Amino acid sequence: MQIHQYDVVIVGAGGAGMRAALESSQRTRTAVISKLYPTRSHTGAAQGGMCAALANVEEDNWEWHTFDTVKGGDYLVDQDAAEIMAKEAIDAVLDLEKMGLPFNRTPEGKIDQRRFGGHTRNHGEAAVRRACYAADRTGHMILQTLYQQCVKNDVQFFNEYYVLDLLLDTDLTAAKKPRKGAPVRCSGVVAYDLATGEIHVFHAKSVVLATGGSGKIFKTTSNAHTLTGDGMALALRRGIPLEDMEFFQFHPTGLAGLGILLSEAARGEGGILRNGEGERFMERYAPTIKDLAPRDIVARSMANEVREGRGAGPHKDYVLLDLTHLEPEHIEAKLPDITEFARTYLGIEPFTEPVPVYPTAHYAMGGVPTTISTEVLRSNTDVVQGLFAAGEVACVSVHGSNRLGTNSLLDINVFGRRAGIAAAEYATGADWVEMPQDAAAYVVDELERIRTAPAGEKVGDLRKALQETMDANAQVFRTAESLQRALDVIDDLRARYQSISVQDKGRSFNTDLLEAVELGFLLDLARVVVVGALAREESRGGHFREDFPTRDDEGFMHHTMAYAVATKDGDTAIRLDKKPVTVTRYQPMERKY
Amino acid sequence: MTATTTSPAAVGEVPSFDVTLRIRRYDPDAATPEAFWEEFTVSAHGTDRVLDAMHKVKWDLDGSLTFRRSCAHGICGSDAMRINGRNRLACKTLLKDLDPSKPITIEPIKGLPVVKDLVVDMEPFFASYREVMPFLIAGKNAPTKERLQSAEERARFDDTTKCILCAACTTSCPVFWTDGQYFGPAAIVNAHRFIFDSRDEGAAQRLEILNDKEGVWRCRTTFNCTDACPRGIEVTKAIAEVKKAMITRAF
Amino acid sequence: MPEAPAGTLYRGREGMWTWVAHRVTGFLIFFFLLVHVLDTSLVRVDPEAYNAVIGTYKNPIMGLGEAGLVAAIVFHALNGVRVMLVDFWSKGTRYQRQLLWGVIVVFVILMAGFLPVQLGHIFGGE
Amino acid sequence: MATTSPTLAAPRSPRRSGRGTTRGNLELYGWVFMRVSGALLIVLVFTHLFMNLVVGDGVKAIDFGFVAGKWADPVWQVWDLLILWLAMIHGTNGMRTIINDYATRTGTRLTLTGLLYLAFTVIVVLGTLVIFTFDPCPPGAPADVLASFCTAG
Ligand SMILES: Cc1cc2nc3c(=O)[nH]c(=O)nc-3n(C[C@H](O)[C@H](O)[C@H](O)COP(=O)(O)OP(=O)(O)OC[C@H]3O[C@@H](n4cnc5c(N)ncnc54)[C@H](O)[C@@H]3O)c2cc1C
Ligand code: HEM
Ligand code: SF4
Ligand code: F3S
Ligand code: FES
Repeated sequence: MQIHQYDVVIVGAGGAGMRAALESSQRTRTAVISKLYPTRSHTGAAQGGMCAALANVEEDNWEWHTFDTVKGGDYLVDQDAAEIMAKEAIDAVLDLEKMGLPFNRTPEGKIDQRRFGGHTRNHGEAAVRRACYAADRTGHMILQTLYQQCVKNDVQFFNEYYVLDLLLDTDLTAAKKPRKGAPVRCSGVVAYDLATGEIHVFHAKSVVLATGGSGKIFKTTSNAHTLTGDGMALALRRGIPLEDMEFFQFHPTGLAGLGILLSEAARGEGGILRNGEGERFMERYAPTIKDLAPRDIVARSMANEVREGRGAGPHKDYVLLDLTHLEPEHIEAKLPDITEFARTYLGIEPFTEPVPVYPTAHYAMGGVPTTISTEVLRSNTDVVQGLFAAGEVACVSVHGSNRLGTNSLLDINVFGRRAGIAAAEYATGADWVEMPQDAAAYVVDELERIRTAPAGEKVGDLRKALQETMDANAQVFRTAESLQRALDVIDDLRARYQSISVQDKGRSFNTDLLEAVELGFLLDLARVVVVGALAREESRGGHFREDFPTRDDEGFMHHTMAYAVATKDGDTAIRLDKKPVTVTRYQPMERKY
Repeated sequence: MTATTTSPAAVGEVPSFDVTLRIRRYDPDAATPEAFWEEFTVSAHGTDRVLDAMHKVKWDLDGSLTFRRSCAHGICGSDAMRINGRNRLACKTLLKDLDPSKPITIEPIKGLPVVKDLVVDMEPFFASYREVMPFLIAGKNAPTKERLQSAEERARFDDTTKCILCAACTTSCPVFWTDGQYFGPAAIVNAHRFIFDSRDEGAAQRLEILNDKEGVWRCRTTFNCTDACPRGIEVTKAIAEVKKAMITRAF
Repeated sequence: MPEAPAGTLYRGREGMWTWVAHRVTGFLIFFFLLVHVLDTSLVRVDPEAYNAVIGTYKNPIMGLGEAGLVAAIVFHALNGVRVMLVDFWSKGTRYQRQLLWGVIVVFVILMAGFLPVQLGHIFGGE
Repeated sequence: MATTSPTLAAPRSPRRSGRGTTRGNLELYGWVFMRVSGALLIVLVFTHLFMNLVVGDGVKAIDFGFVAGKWADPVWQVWDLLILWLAMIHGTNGMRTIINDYATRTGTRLTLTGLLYLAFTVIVVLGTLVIFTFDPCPPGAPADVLASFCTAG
């Protein structure tokens, strides 16, 4: 075992983690721990763009952007946070440009902008060109640019280190909670070096969680195999609540059957969705902005078309994204990568044939609750000192119940930056918190148990069962029965997980072992998602209950806070609580497009 | 209806078939670590990629099979490996394009130290990358808004911005195999991305670095890199452009 | 790095094999040049010794070797031109395969012109 | 858990100290020279081959008299001298590349390059001397091996 000491430890080297690292490494001694090489992070998969009201091509302002974000999130957005994001968006984009990000340009040489779902002029009048982009690899360019800056600033990375535990000075899972206002502090993390199998303890004054999303709880997803919600699960296990986990975004245009994403930019550039009869069905669901309605609406409309027998293909189980009316040169210039996906993976030539698409699990709106300064909350009001979170792992909440396209790349830049600054500033002023005795004991025991367990349950089997039940029962359409079914399966899987075993008994590069650990995270998170979804008896944003098909502001205009509490049998149960939504300017209205 | 949302089957009707993977394995923890070949047979569908077949092996047959992967659609650069003798991304290579009637050979990329099975030590690769100063070097007095750049200037280096640092190119280069000292195409590609960026002012320094005896002049235009690049970057062309820039500078 | 058992040969395409050929031919020509300068130097030593050595070039086996050498030089030279086009012509990298076909065609034409003459000289009787 | 002393370990990815850039444009000039000399050699070598192997009786015709006849003309003297120099520098530089590629052990590499440069010097000096000090009609040689103009003069 090795012990390291840093003022700030950042967990995750995606967009949020590296943006934070750039700020904090200039101020304090900082280490970035990532289970992947930084450039492998899933931020690199983001395609479409990053919104900011630069008004480079048409009239726009950040207030409209705030409104769109709030409305897009079906009013579950904390409006103070959304306002900050929309305001700081402009500098966030300009900062990236100054770091060298190669944005596409207008004829005058300014950063070009394009349309994206849910982004409108003057509170919903018409679609506005707000998304700054670099072809259809905006995320790739953001990730590369941030990594380049980290190279420039000599940021210290621990690559292929898995953070497996969070060290707090107070046990928050205990039945007896610390008083309101009592200080609870974070003292570091425990990590596992994949290459050697060694345990490393990082003693830190500030820890920033930036571990990204958890899409792998679903089977059909645009998310990477490594997006297993580690940061969320670590927090949950240590008694920190998770906020709004029932809200998961299903992106309308995943390649049918595969889940690989075709960016909304395809529709931003003029692509049209058609059902099996060739009808442009979005005209019925969102007469004003049609195909560019927010994702929850489009995804639901698509699923509905298929359900009502108007799907395309031999099984009528998908709809079509039609780009054939667009100029091939235009598509090639603006969407080169995603047309290649269609060609490579489905053998479809998008210039001449429509592409089969179906909703795919895409983005976790919920996550570790934070304040607008990215401090992690342990209750509705108290923070964990020295613990910060940003990016998809966090819930500020700027996305409410449904994130608008391009707002996540924005989120990671705005709040990643804030987290870096906040963590460094906290570390400068704070004293070292003593680490618990045997800081690594929990991780060491858990890993040894799994690694040496005799033949038992297989990781692949359990994960498959989990993902299938989530796709079948907790996807675009949910009901009390379907969710209960999912919960039963999950409970059963969690029991079986106790006898999990792996075949690889080695110490070096044991990915078998780590997949088993990640499966544990997925199971814990899926349970929170389903429990939250069962309790939320309304439909809002990404969460649609067929048995409660309308929004219910009386009963549910609040955030869900889910806590893991220790039970007598040594397991945990999920306890749900409410947190009020911060409303500043925009009173909830019916969401029509 | 209940919420059993239709999970779309593979597009069209592509029958499933059996495929044999012949994988080069190496376990550093074995008593006498030695590389060996092992064969696995799994059943696959029409849209399955090599990565899917490898996952079937790992998840159903042998959990100790070790390889890197993340995004599964050719964007993160984790899973470059030598498939049927050529460097490719496992997640971007469809089985049906490989003649599945014969065993598909899978080996680690060549020229970097093998850590375990298909995993190689990427540090030397990234070290070369870091050495070419792969970041924008721009004057102190930055404008308050964005720097202007015309669409043409932007297009000048578009190709090389696509790099995902997968190392498929560098480890396909016969010159790199010889002693691993050559900077390698990937580093040059990433230098190119800045050398030809109109906003950048560090071209001279980068050219100086690549003028090294292990720099661009070691390239023998064998085009393996261009053929291997999963992002379709014209790597050899980028290298040629860097060479030309150096010559113009020297004469 | 572990000494792995023989991996498969990298299945490079035209570019790689052309480079291998270029290297091998360059290597061969270099050694021939060494020998050739040495034997030619004999003219300085003794005309008869020179003629004796040169005489050996006239037997059919050496004649065939000579033909091979010419082939090597022709290929190396033509491919050298291709390499230069790849280096200096802006479209060279894109058309490197077509250029290789060009090399092969010209090579065949030149050799078709040369071989009969050479073979004629060797086997063509006194 | 075993209490290990709290060692502060260095991260696994330290920045490499650099290769120690070889300053100067040596490799660049070498590269350019390969191309320039190659272009010239095409003309020189092909003519050479053509003259020696194709015209007239080809290889059969080569003997002392043939060589003497050629080198009596200063144009061919310079011609062959150019070939000698260009081809030797071109070839030696090429061989140097090949040695550097495959001889990874320093000792082997130094030995081989040493031998290469030695061969280069010997051959170039020898060849140059031969071309310049060459006497087409060495006294005392039997008349039948000499070029026809010797007897005439
Ligand atoms: C296909 C796709 C397209 C998208 N397109 C857009 C778009 O156009 N616009 C937009 O705004 N958003 C888009 N998004 C969403 C957006 O890209 C992501 O939400 C965002 O990039 C998340 O960034 P992040 O930094 O939070 O996490 P990530 O980039 O996922 O990074 C997570 C990091 O955490 C590390 N990590 C995870 N677990 C551990 C652990 N246990 N220990 C150590 N390290 C760990 C990983 O190694 C990684 O470095 C898209 C998402 C996808 C999947
Ligand atoms: C006839 C005209 C010739 C031309 C046009 C020519 C052209 C070239 C070129 C362009 C290269 C550089 C290749 C590269 O950098 O990838 C080269 C390499 C080389 N040449 Fe020549 N050459 C010629 C004759 C010769 C001769 C006569 C010799 C032998 C003495 C020779 C030996 C070599 C060698 C050994 C190499 C190095 C090969 C390598 O590094 O792969 N060449 N040639
Ligand atoms: S240039 Fe291509 S092959 Fe090379 S590292 Fe970049 S993406 Fe991979
Ligand atoms: S494979 Fe190597 S030799 Fe040059 S063209 Fe590519 S770098
Ligand atoms: S898994 Fe990301 S490139 Fe293949």
